[in-house]
Amino acid sequence: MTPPIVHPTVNWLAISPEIALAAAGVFIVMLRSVLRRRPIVVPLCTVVAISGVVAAGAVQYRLWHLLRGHRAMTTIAGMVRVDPFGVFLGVVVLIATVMALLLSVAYLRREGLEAPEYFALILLSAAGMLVMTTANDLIVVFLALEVLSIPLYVLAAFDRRRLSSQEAGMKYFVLGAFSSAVFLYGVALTYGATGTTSLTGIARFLANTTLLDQGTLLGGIALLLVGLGFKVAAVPFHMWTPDVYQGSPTPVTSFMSAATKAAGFAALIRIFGVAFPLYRSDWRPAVWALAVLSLVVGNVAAVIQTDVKRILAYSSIGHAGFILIGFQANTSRGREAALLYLFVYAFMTIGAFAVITIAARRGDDHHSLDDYRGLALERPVVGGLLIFFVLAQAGVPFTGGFVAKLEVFSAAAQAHEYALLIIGVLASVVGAFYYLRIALTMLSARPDDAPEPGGLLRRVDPWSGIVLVACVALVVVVGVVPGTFVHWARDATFLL
Amino acid sequence: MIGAFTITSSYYLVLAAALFGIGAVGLLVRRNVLVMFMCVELMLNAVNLTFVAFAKALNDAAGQVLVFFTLVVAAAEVAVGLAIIVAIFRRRRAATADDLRSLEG
Amino acid sequence: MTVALFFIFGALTLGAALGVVLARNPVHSALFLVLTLVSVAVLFLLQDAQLVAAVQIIVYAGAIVVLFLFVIMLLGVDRPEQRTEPLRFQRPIALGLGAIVLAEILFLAGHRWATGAKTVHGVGLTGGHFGSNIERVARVLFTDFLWPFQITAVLLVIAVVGSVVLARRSGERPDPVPQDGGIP
Amino acid sequence: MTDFPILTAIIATPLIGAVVVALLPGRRPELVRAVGYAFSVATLGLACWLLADFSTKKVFFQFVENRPWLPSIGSRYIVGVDGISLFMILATALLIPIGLLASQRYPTQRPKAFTAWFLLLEFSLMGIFLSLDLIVFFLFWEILLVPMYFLIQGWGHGRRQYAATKFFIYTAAGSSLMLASTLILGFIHQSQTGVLSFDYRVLAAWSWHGLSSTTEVLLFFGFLAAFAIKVPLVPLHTWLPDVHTEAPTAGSVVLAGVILKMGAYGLLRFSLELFPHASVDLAPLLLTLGVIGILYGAIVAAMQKNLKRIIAYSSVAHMGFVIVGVFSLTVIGLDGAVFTMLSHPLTTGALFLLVGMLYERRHTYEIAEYGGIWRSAPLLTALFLGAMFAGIGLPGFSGFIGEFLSLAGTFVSRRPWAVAGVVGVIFAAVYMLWAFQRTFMGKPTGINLKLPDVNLREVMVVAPLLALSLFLGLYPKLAIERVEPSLKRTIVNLELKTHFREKRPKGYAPTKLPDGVTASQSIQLGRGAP
Amino acid sequence: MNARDVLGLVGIVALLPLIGAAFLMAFGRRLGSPRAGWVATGLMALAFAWSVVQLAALLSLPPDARSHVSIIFTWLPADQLHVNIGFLADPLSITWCLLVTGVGTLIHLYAIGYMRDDPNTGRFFAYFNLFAASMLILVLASSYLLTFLGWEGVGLCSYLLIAFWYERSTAALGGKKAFIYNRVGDIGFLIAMFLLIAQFGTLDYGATGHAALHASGGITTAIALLLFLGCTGKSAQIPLFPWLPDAMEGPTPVSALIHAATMVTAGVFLICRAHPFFDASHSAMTVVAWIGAITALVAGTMAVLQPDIKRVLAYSTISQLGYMFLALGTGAYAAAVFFVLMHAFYKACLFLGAGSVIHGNGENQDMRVMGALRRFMPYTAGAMVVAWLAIAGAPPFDGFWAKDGVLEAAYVRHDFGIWAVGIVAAVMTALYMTRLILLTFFGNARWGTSDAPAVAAVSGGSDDDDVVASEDVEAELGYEPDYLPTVVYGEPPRTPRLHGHEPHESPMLMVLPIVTLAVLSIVGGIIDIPLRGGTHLDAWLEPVFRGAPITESFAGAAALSATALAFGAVGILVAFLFYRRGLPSPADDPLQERLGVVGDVIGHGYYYDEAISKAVDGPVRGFATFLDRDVDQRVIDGAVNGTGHLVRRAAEGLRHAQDGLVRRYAIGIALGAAALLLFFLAYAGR
Repeated sequence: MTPPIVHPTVNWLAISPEIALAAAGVFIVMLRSVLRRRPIVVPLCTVVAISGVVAAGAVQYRLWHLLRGHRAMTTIAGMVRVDPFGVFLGVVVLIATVMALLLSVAYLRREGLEAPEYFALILLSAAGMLVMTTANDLIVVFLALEVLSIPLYVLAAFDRRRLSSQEAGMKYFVLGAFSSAVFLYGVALTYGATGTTSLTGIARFLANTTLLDQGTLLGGIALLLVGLGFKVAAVPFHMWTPDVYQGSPTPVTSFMSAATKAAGFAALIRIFGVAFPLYRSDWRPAVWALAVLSLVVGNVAAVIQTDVKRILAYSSIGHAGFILIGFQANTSRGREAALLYLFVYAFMTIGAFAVITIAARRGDDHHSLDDYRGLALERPVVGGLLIFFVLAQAGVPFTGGFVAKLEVFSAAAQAHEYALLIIGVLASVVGAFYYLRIALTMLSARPDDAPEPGGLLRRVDPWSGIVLVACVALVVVVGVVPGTFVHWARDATFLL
Repeated sequence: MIGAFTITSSYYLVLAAALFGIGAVGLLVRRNVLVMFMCVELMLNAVNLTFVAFAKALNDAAGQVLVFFTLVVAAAEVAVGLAIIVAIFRRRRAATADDLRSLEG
Repeated sequence: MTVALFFIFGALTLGAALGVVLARNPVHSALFLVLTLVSVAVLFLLQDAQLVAAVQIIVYAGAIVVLFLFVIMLLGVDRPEQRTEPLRFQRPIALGLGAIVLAEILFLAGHRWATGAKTVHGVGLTGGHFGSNIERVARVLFTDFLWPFQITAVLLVIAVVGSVVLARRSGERPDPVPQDGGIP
Repeated sequence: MTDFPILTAIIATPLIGAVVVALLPGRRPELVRAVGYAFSVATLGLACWLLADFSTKKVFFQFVENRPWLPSIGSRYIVGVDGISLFMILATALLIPIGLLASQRYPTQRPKAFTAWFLLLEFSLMGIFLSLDLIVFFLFWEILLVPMYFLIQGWGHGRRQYAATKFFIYTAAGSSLMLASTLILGFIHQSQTGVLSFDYRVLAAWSWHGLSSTTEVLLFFGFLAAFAIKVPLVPLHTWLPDVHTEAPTAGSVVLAGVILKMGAYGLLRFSLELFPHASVDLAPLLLTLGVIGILYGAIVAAMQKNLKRIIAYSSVAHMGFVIVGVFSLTVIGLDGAVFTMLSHPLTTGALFLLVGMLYERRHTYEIAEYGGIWRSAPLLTALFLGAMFAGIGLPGFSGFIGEFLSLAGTFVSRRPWAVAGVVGVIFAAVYMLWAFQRTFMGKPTGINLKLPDVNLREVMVVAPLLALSLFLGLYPKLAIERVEPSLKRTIVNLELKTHFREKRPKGYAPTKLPDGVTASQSIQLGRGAP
Repeated sequence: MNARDVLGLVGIVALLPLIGAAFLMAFGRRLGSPRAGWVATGLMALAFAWSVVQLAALLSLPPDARSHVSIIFTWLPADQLHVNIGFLADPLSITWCLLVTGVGTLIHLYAIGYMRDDPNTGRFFAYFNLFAASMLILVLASSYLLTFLGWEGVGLCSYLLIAFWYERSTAALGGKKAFIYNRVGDIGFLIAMFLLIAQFGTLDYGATGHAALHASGGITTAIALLLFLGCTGKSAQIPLFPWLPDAMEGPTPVSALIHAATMVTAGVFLICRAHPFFDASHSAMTVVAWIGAITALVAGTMAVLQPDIKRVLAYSTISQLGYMFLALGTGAYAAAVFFVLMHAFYKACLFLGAGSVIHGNGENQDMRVMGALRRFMPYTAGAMVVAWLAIAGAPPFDGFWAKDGVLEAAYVRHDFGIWAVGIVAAVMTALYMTRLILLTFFGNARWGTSDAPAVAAVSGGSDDDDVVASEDVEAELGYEPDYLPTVVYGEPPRTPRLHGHEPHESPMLMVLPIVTLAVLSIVGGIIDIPLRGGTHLDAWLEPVFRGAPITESFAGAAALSATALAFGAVGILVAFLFYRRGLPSPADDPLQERLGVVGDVIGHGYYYDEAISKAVDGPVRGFATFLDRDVDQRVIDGAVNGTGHLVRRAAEGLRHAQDGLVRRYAIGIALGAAALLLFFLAYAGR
């Protein structure tokens, strides 16, 4: 009687990056349980983790070449949509992941936190992010949100010796749960308003139907914006950011700042670009307000901060504002700008956090500006790199930061968002102030009785070295010859 | 008389919205982290009720399927959240949210 | 009948939810939570969601709340909470915001909430030859929602790993540096 | 030989130099210095070659190079030189080696980083003056802040952190508005013509009829924000004294010598061509600000107790002459403006160098600490006298030619402003002579009795500047005949684009282009022309 | 080589001292005294010789062809404006060349002796030569702009030479004052040039001269008056005269050359050069004439009670320059030029004589402690008596002819008021000059038996309040300086610093020029005696001033001369009445006592300078301080830093909100959600 259940076809290639990461994560957990506490387990897990990321990256590379030129793969009942947009941000996520892993190696050893679960959680979180980048259904977005967030709650609280770490985990968790409940309610309202949770389904429905009662849908859109705004740390959903960035172990912070933002914006851009393009005149002003608030609050609040990690946290709020400018434009140029920004930002922020990871003394607790006083004088290379990264974040020319900001601003100019453009450029000036403050502190002489900056730092471990070199190289190359990268970002802007 | 008065899905949806509101307010006003988690559960339940009501209204089984995902997420969140509380509690004998404010500014 | 049930259990749901929020003792809150969940399960039943109602009681009331109670007992935090709110304006703002959000949702939704297309996934709650509620749900879950279903597996792995990592005794390894000064 | 990308070479040489210096071992300061000199002198050589190859006949840009840079927004690496930029290039190329030479003994710490930043400074300045693409121009404009910031921060005096930050933020604030205006301009152009380009020549050929007058004025102010701060125009000048006071000597020399000119250069090159109507309509405002700058700078300079602050305020006054000259909107006035831009680096550069030498001896800029230096350091005094009178604008020195032409041009078009500006000529004498009197005259006491006089190196640092100033004061034709075709083109374009010619005073002869150049070519700024 | 070729090389006149200046700047210190002086003097003599050659060359041409422009190179080609470095040789410029090089050579010679012991002789002569070069460029220039170059050049040298003894604050201040007053005048010159550019598009003397004929009255008047403003600065006329008395702080040869004989006559030269504009504007002429007349009178009265020998001469110079402008204003250009030449002779003689007196009198320049010096310095005394008679207008000395010509011109033009003022001013001239001669060379000898306090406080220039005691100066320097500030009115008499020696005559090197100039004062008038066939100068200059109003010869000239003589005699008589026995004591001046308050007023120069100083020190400085402190630092910079503070304050607020409480953060999220919902409620969907 009943028709048989027809399972959806699965395009394994399309989901293999996620599978690679998740499999590596699960494999690590298995290794942990099999090998128990043997010394080999941590290096082995590191290798497995990195191999997983590399494998995922290889698949992404293949997918990129397959899909470039406005092609997309839809699979598993339309829940997964692999397109250049998703692949691009997936690559950003993977880059952030591998760099965070590399940074973690020496960090965990120094802090005595070596545990295979750490790698597993990062991989699983990254898997969630990859799911997010290719999600074509609100419920997938929601689940991906949880998959990427829950490991982050744990990772934030991973340093059991520091109460601040646990506090960060706690705060992140409470607020994350709250915001994901709000997001889920948004999903529910949208479902009710359109009868589906599929992004393309919503778009199709809205294109064919004129809603007389738009209330449920608009409420849903608003609440979706809240949930994703929380993830990308847009004001006023940003307040967790400084505390969590400061309290979390620094490599985790770097992972969070780069990868979570990429994933969050992937969902934001895809949901609003694919599902609600017809409602752009409704949500664009709202995003405009979020962008302005993020720009102003992020950059202004950072001015008087005294903790370097906190400054960078506020700056990441400001950066969210800049990316929101590109998103708000809702044009191909705007998306291109946002994508390029996320790409560059990953290197700039991970580079900065890499230096902080290296320079922090054991305990990962000394990040006040006073602890960094004289760093650039006494360790010119390490200190100089941090100066370089903060200047890049400030948007100094010949760095990727400048090109990214330029692209974002041009998107605003093209979209005739002049007020946003001017607020953006002025915010970047305010931003320059606190970036310079970091630079200034590191360049001013340390009082004789103060402890040596950089603490135990004698030699940069090779893994962190690789990360630093890669970040510097990419930021400079994007800044000087941006053509190729902009081209990639442009290829990735295609959504439907 | 009663027969003329039917309960449409809107009633359930309003009820769910109210429940969501109670959960949200509870999260804001309670200091005990465990109770805050319970409030999150209230909110998630409100969403579940919404899903089910919409499933009914739209005659769509998918709405009920979504509840399962919510359930799983709720379970996972509670597991991790309670673990965090336990971990913190081992360090400090305090379970109110207001006690954790070493990170500020 | 359904009207009466709705109002009884609707009121019970809201009342119990208020109980969760208002009870000073977390144990009481947890018990009120059970009551809420059960009431919601009844409301599920009223909406042709038999499977969901069952799962609601089994998983939520059976597992999650027990977990809550377990932790409350483990940590011994069943002391009643202070009534006074130390944060200025927290309560009025919270209540105000709650009221505003509620009003906004209700107003936004207006008369018709469910404006969406009917039976998009091809399987309705009634009609068609899809069998019982369980079958219908399963049909959708394992076809259209296969991918999310798989993701939940990862989510549960994460929950396990995460809880284990966090709840592991920190005494496993001696702390190499002195602990934080604590919070004043 | 014509294919040699000389402009790129001029931009790249200092950059390569900076990189090479950065890679040298820090323990060998003499090697670092030698490499620094080598690269800066090589740049100077290239600049001189450029001067020699520069044709006085051509009206448009010469040695143009055009390569793609950022295709997504149509920005290209376009460099070219005309009369306006030629001498800015030369001034930069000259001041950099002199700055390096002046810094040989002092500041002493970290010569390697100092040299590298200094060469980077040169790199950015060359880029600014040669770029014809607005985005690339902005790129160089903004990167300049970085080396300057680090030079002030690392080798400045007392409140250097405050000064460095103030410099960076203040000027970045202005230039951010310029960036916004640039982008808006480019995208309005795109929306009208479908072509996305930031080639200044393309935009200049379009903007005069493509923009509504309100938009044009607003965009003009956007650019003005950046330029006015750099110039600096009163009341946007207060960063300058602070920065000068704290900056190391070489930094001050380049700051006063070239960086201030960036603003005037921008007005001349970009504002007049891109926003002709706004330039004409707002000329009275700018003239007023310029005159206020002349008078205000001079009066406030007279009240300063710190030598560097005096010279800083004097720069405000001198740049007022430049602004007045530019917005006289006459060829003579523009001649004067450009000539002042060329002359001011020489005279003020010399003054800053000499004050720096005093600082090396006494470690203070406070006038009250000095007195009667003439007796112990007659040669230093003689050089200072020369530089001072060159700065005051004594005929025979280059400063006079610039001020004279600026004011003469202004007088031709707008008399009251010129008359008010002339009064500044008195004030210049007042504050400089007063400072000179208090520093060098009178009876020396204490340590001032035994100050060592300048040595050969120090003479070598200052003398070329004074000699050049004297030479240009007596033979300004060298510069003017190279500059004037470009300025004529600017004015002709202004007259063609606006109905400005009708507003000229009676008897003002319309400016003529050289033979063989058509009006349309002129408006196109020679793009596509041979 | 024909005459025009020679005239083409007129630039060499200026080039010679320029070479000297450059050479001495480089090697002057090594050369030392007196060799540096000889180099400078030699070059000046050569320049004089070359000027004479130029004169001969000009004379060899017919009168109408006596003008030659030699262009060296293009100086300033800006748009339509085209200015050359070019020299104009014509009777006017060559006259001045002869004056500058001739008198200049003599004063150079004198300076060799005067500056013999100064350690900075090389520098001195470098400036001196540079001055001569600038002055020659000024007069030889073929365009306003090049004249302006020379004009500023002489101003520079004037500054440097007044402040030559820079360690003395009065000298430094005097130099600065001179330069700044001149700059004020320069504004006029500059604007006049702008007007020329705007109107005629050229700055060339020839072209503007032609254009002036066709220009409107307003323009010519404006140009003429603006140029005249420049002249009042350079030639120390009302209102810009106060710098000249303070310029006496320079070494005496400087005062003689620059502040008496040559530089201050640049204003006269400029008006002669620009005469077409003045010819075309009657009102401008009237202004010039009246300013000149009033200056002549007022400055004459100021000189009457001055105690300092050089300051008397300085005021006298102002007064005499007033006469010249009076002449110019009445259109008597040739008379003015004649006056310039004659004045150069006797005033240079007087200054050099004064220098000699100071030199031989222990560096004392306070006439109140002189007296009866004729016995000790006979040559100086003799020469100065001659010059006195000349300046007082006694026939047949040159001053008589000069003044006569000027006053006659005023009378003929029916400017009787001006004539009358001129006559009264002549009384003053006679009075103060007679007083000077009597106090210095006659009467009682007061230099040995001073009742002045042992330590005389020497106060500085009028606008300087720091008091320098001579002993302090010595103690400070470790040696006794051979110079002291000038004596201002109201200052107690100084102690002569003869240290037991008697006053002595100066060496021959100094006496020779004095005597030469005295002789010239006697016979110089020969070049332009208003008798038939005697007006050589008028004839010589006629081609230059062609087109200017002609001064008819006048039958009553003799009567006018007699009147002037009579008035002059009155002045001399009054002076004899009061000073024939010198002073009862250095502190008592009988005339001063008789004049009472009026004496104080004129002694203080009508408090004009004091008033300006007060204004500058009070409101002007106050305004500048207000701009600096309040406007610049508080308002403008305050706004800048205020913006920073605002951002900071906002950041503090945000930091306050970020209070670490997770529930507050949740409120933030809820607030955002409520706001977004509200937005969609209120705005969206419509």
